[in-house]
Amino acid sequence: MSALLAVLGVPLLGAAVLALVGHRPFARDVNVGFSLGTFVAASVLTAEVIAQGPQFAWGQEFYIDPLNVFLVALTAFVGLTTAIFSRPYMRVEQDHGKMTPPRLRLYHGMYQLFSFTMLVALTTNNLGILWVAMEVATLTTVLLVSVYRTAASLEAAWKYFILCGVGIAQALFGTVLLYMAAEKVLGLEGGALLWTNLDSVKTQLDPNIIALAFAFLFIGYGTKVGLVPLHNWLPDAHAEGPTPVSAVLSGLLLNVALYAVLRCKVLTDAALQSALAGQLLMGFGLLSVVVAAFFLSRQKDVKRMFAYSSIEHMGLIAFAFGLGGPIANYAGLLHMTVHSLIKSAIFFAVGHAAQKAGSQLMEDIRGLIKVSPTIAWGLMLGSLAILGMPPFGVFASEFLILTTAMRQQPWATPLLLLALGVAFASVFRRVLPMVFGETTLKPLPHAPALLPVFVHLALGLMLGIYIPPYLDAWYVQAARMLGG
Amino acid sequence: MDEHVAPLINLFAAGILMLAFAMLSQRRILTLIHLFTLQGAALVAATVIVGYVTHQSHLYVSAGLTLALKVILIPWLLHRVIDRLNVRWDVETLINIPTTMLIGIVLVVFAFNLALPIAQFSSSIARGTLGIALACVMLSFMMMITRSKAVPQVIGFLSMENGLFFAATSATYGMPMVVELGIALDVLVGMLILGVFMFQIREQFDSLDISHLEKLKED
Amino acid sequence: MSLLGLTSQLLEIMAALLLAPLLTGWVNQCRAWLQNRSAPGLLQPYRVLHKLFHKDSVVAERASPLFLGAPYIVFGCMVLACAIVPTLSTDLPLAPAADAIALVGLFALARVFISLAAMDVGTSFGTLGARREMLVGFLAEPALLMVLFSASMISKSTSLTTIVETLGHRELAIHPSLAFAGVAFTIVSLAENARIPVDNPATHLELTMIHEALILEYSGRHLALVEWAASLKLFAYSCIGLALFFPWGVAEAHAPLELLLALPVLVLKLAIGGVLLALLETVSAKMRIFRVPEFLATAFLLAVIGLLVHILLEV
Amino acid sequence: MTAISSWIHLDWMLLVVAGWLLIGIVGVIALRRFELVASVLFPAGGLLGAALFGVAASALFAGPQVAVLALGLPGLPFHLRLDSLSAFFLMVIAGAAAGVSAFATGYFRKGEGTPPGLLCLEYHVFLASMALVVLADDAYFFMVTWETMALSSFFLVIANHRIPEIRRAGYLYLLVAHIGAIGILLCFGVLQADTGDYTFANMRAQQLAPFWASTAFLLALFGFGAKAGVVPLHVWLPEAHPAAPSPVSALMSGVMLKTAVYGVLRVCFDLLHVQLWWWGVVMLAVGLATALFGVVFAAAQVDMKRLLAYSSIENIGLLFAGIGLAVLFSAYGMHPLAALALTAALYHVASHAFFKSLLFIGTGAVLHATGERSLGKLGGLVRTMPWVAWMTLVGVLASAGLPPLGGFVAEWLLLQSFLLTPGLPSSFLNMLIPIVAALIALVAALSGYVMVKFFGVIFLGQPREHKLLEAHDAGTAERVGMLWLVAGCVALGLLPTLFIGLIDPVTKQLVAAGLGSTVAASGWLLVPASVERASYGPVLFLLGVATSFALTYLLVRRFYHGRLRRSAPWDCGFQWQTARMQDTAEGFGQPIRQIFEPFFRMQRELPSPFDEQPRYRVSVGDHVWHRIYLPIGAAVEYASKLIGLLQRGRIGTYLLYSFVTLIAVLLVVRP
Repeated sequence: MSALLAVLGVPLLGAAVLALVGHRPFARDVNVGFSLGTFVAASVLTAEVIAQGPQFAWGQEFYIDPLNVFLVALTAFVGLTTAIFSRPYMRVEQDHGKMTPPRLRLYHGMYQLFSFTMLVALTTNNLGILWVAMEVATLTTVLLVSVYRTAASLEAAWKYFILCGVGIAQALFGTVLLYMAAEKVLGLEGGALLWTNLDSVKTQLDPNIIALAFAFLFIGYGTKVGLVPLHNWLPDAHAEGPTPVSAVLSGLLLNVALYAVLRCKVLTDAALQSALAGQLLMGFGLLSVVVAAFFLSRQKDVKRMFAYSSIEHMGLIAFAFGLGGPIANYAGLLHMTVHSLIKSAIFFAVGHAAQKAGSQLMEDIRGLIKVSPTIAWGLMLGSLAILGMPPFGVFASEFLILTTAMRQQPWATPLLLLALGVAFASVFRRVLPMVFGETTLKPLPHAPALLPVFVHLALGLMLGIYIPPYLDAWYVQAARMLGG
Repeated sequence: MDEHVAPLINLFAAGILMLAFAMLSQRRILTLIHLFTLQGAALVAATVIVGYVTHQSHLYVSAGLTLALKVILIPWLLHRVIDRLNVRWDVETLINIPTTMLIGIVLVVFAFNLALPIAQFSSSIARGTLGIALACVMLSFMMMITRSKAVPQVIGFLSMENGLFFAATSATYGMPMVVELGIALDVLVGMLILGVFMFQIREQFDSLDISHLEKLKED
Repeated sequence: MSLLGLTSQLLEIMAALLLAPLLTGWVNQCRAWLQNRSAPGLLQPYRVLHKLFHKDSVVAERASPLFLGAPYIVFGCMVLACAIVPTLSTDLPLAPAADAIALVGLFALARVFISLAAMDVGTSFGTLGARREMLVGFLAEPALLMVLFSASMISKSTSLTTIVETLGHRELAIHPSLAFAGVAFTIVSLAENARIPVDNPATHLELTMIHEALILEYSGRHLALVEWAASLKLFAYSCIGLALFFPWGVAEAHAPLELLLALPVLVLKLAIGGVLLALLETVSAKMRIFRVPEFLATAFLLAVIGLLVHILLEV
Repeated sequence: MTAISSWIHLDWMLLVVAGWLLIGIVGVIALRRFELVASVLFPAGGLLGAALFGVAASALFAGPQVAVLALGLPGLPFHLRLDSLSAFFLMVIAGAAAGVSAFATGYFRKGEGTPPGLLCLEYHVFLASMALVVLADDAYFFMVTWETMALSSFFLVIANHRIPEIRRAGYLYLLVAHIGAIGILLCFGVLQADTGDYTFANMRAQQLAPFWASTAFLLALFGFGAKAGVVPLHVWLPEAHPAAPSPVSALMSGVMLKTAVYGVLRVCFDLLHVQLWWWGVVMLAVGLATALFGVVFAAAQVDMKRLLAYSSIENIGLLFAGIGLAVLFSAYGMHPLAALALTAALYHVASHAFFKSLLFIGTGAVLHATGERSLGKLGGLVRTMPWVAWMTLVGVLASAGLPPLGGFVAEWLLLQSFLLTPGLPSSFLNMLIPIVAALIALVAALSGYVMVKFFGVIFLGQPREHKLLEAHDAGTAERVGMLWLVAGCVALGLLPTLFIGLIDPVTKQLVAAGLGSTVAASGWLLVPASVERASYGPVLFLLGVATSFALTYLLVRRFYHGRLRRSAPWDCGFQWQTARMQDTAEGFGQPIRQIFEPFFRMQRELPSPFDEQPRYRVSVGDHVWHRIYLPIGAAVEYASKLIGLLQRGRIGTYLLYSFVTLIAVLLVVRP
């Protein structure tokens, strides 16, 4: 109980403190301190959940079970490493004059608030609060994306706000319908919005309302996940914001949105007794993988390219959860974890590389390996990992997804083969000259913080070769919870 | 008492739908804001009546909140923005008004058709309102698509929030208090941020036309 | 390794060594008569060999040991080839060392070494000759292989001794596949032994010479060995022809008496063969070098058709 | 750990693999210290390779051994299995790797692009992953080692990454390898037959319907074909192998291509139990097309390493044809003949591994000494680099398939398997056999042509560049490496009965029949069926040629004399010979370009009569690249341009997309 209090309290307190003192030079370290606090609390919470199983807090308002506890731990961990990365990054940005003290204050404050909202969204049991938390997360990231005040970041923030606002409004309508269906079964004061109550009574819910509700929820949270027809805001938002924001957006916010969709899928599967939810996820997932793959080859901006790669991976994860079955769910959860680790590592490396070259265009970043081998190897290994080369974890989950898909949905595999091939060709064609070859770059004034990059890559490598038993038990429990 | 309350709620629901239609086809920005305020008022009235009928005290609180937000604060903010940015021009739309109206009608029919099977089961007294709420959401969605200026787009977004709020109150006697508060807070903060953005867009592009916001694209 | 086997093997090698220059001399004589010129003596090749062995061997400064060793290797290969092909008797201890495919490999080994030696000194004629020799080689070798295949398909074995025995004892059944193989074989042997349609043995004309260009740089004993190897090669090819298409009169393993009879029969057959070869050469004219691939391609196709005909009709 | 004495072969092999990885890590630590890396680490790698060779040879006859590593996915730890097939391939890998590692000690003297320590790591990870690929016994471990092999060889290929062509070659290589790997992954997906259990043991037990079995076979052929360089998927091979440093291209050509052959054998014979005959015909067709394509292109090359790369494509074609024949026979249940064809293919695997590695490190020594790779700038090196020249000659003779050496034995066995067929049931196949035999004979003869061109233009004749005169011969370490491989080629040539005895357990495992018993009975002679039918005695053959060589040499010395006079070359009396008067590489390949015109995509630049500096230039292109790969690239570009229209930047259109999707989903969901 107290661990959850700490997990939520620390970032909130951090947001308040940093709102006051965010513009000071030591604010960076305070930010790291608070993130460290959150991570410690999260790991304590995780230990508790492993020991005693799922637990409630504050009278069923908050509910921790294997599915969301590993996301909480992941969010806290990536939050910490991004905070560490943003220390030197922000100092360099300040030297370049792109970050003024007031903007720094806004950045640090919003950063902590953003991690608070994500943690609330993950741990809450109340679907309404989940929606509110997602809405506040959108608001904070809109401010974070527009922190540079350039025309492009303004445009990106505006589109991000409008598109996600509309998307989340659909989700609200879906929640209302869900509440309506639940109220019929649980009665007026039955706490109809609490997921555990819904979960216990999910077979008696009215299929028609639940189908409509899932449609709205899927479109709503699907916009936040970045599935293809609804993805247009993602590349602009991830590319124009400061790199720590892109890392956190790509790494964590997409996972939280997909977590919300999964919560609803569990209810819909039981209520409809049909695989409609799975088919929707699979269809949109496959569409996202194929379309995002073809987007990749014409990119000029490195962060925009990796944003499209995030769309592709979220599509693959959605396809995995759409497949259903214990192995596919397991693979989906594993892919979620490894994707956030590796994608944030890539954004760290790309951040430093872009700072060295003074621009995010890939033509200007050449021959990194001669100027700073560590960044170069970070970027090369990261992009190889994200493209699904073993021995990294992304390959492990892709292996499971492709082999199960081969027998359950054989028609999908040629499309997947095409998409993965095109994606590999496009991304690698851009990354190779960036890392190897002649260089025009100048060294960085401040030593880049590459510890996070290589810690993430090591974890990704570990997940590819050896998955510790307790982590595996987690995934299996969570997969069973998803109707495995 | 209940039998003649349902038509009253249906009346207000029809009112909200009519206002959504009117906003869709409105050219002038000032009248657009007035229509939005009227829609807020209708929503407040509907919530009060539902609250009165179902003796749900927290509905009064949310009605008060909506009144404060959607009828007083946000229209005042919009007026301030329009005065400061001296926005006086007419609202030209991408496709002409008759076609938008036609599409609007098709959407309403679709929304009703969609909500029909659900309406029978809903226990609340106002069965038909769900279809209307859905229609209002779709219409405001249409409005956002067809408008090419920042302010009308924001108003479309807010009228969509109205539709959702109406669905929450009418279909399910209102969501739990903490959720209502959260939604209201979100809308308010959203509005603040949009206001700030409008100032920046105006300062960056010295016009609120969204066509300037088209540089981030695939060449 | 019976004593008889050993004697027949040695007899065969000695016969090959002695009869080969004689055969070349005889063919040159027939050609001269057919072109009504007065022919050089029958033993002229021996005198040439003797003269060359006596002279010093003049070698280019930049020639490598490969250049000096190649004549011996080529000569050794040709001697082994003649030892393997059953001309006098089929009881040959060396026969199991190589069957039909290995024989083709042996000729290929000799061709590769003589080409490398030609390229070693680095003159334009040497490389030209090597390129043309390899061009002729890479088309003739598979054709020869296909000819041997059709023969071994009939006799269910690729070992030359078994082929000769089976073909020799069958009653006079006419095998259509052997007819195709025969035509293909004559074309291949003309190309391999640098006879008229493909290359003129007597000329040094840059445009036409293939075999002569290879051995341009040799002199003295090396030239003697190479010339002798060339005549041995002609002898080996004609023996293969006789073994495949006219196998009668070759001694069996168990009959020592026939060994003595086999020698005159062989000489008679070779004489007739020499006349036919001379006749063929005087009738046809030298081809342009880039018509040779089509000429050899027809041989290759004929051999393959022979094989197909065998599978279709005979099995 | 169990007592060292009771370690089974598999444990020793894992020890060697661990040793390689350790050497790699030590290499990274000592990143910039050349002498440590060159004089300590690489020889240690070579010794470990030799040790592995011994262990693998002894493991051939031991029964299959299984082990499980703790790593891997939870439900699926890494399974390892050592049966005779993997032992044989391990022997080939270790044998070639030992020689190449010895050569590499001398080669990596000066640091090229990447620091030598890093090269040492990548090199030894490459070796370790190849060894593990052959030992893997479940789909996941196989895929992990398979792509680690591709990844480590990619980093080796772009060792000196400053040159754009090398980066382009590396990119193309990894792209085709990755797409091939996805193909293999899908094949394993089919093989696991939805049981979710990815171990090979489970896959063996599955009875797949013919449709699924054929899909698995075609996917495996695509996946492994992409790695082996089968014709439509070969475009990366002539780019990547020459770009890599020579010891690496030796390993890639000689050994890495064999892992693809191992993969095909493992899937076809072991996991799928060969069900349909048309698989064999497909493999035969693909193999022959690759062989003919490879050898014809090899003849037209002007870069020595590209020439060898195309010759590797040709040998892979022959291998696939041999395996195709074995599949055809075993589909009809003719196991002894399948064993003969399979023995031919496996023998060619071993001899190609040795002679191709030898040729590549030979070119490595030449490149090291002269810095030149194009044949137009070499020549006359036999005088300045005798050791390298004579050892490369052995490789050339073996590669051309000439009798006393290993190349000929494999070719002989393959042609025998055509001849000994009593007749396949379907008449159409009977027609096929002679045509296939004819093509194989043509390819073998052409490979002789290519090898004469390769050796003649590089080592013989006059040096075409002045600096070739100062070319220094190979160092001692390089000579040791080459001598090991030469010994391998000669042993494979002269002792076929010994090596066929080693191959026998493999064919018994795959097609339940072996050649071992009949061959062992006839001692020196290689007799597949009976002496009357066919026999080939390489030792007797060599003795025959050697004795006649010695006899003539002595008799001539005895009866006549041995006097030798050196003078200017005769050349029909023309004194002013220059190096340019020799045949160039283009010239030597000209007849082949003329005869096989349709194979090439030639652009000729002929000078007009009015040119001041007339220039004649012919560029030989590859139809496959222009007809298949460029259109695919253009299609992807066009598709991405179309999809790019989705993101035109107008917020109105984005909202419209979201609205239309909402309506669509609602229609789908409508009760």
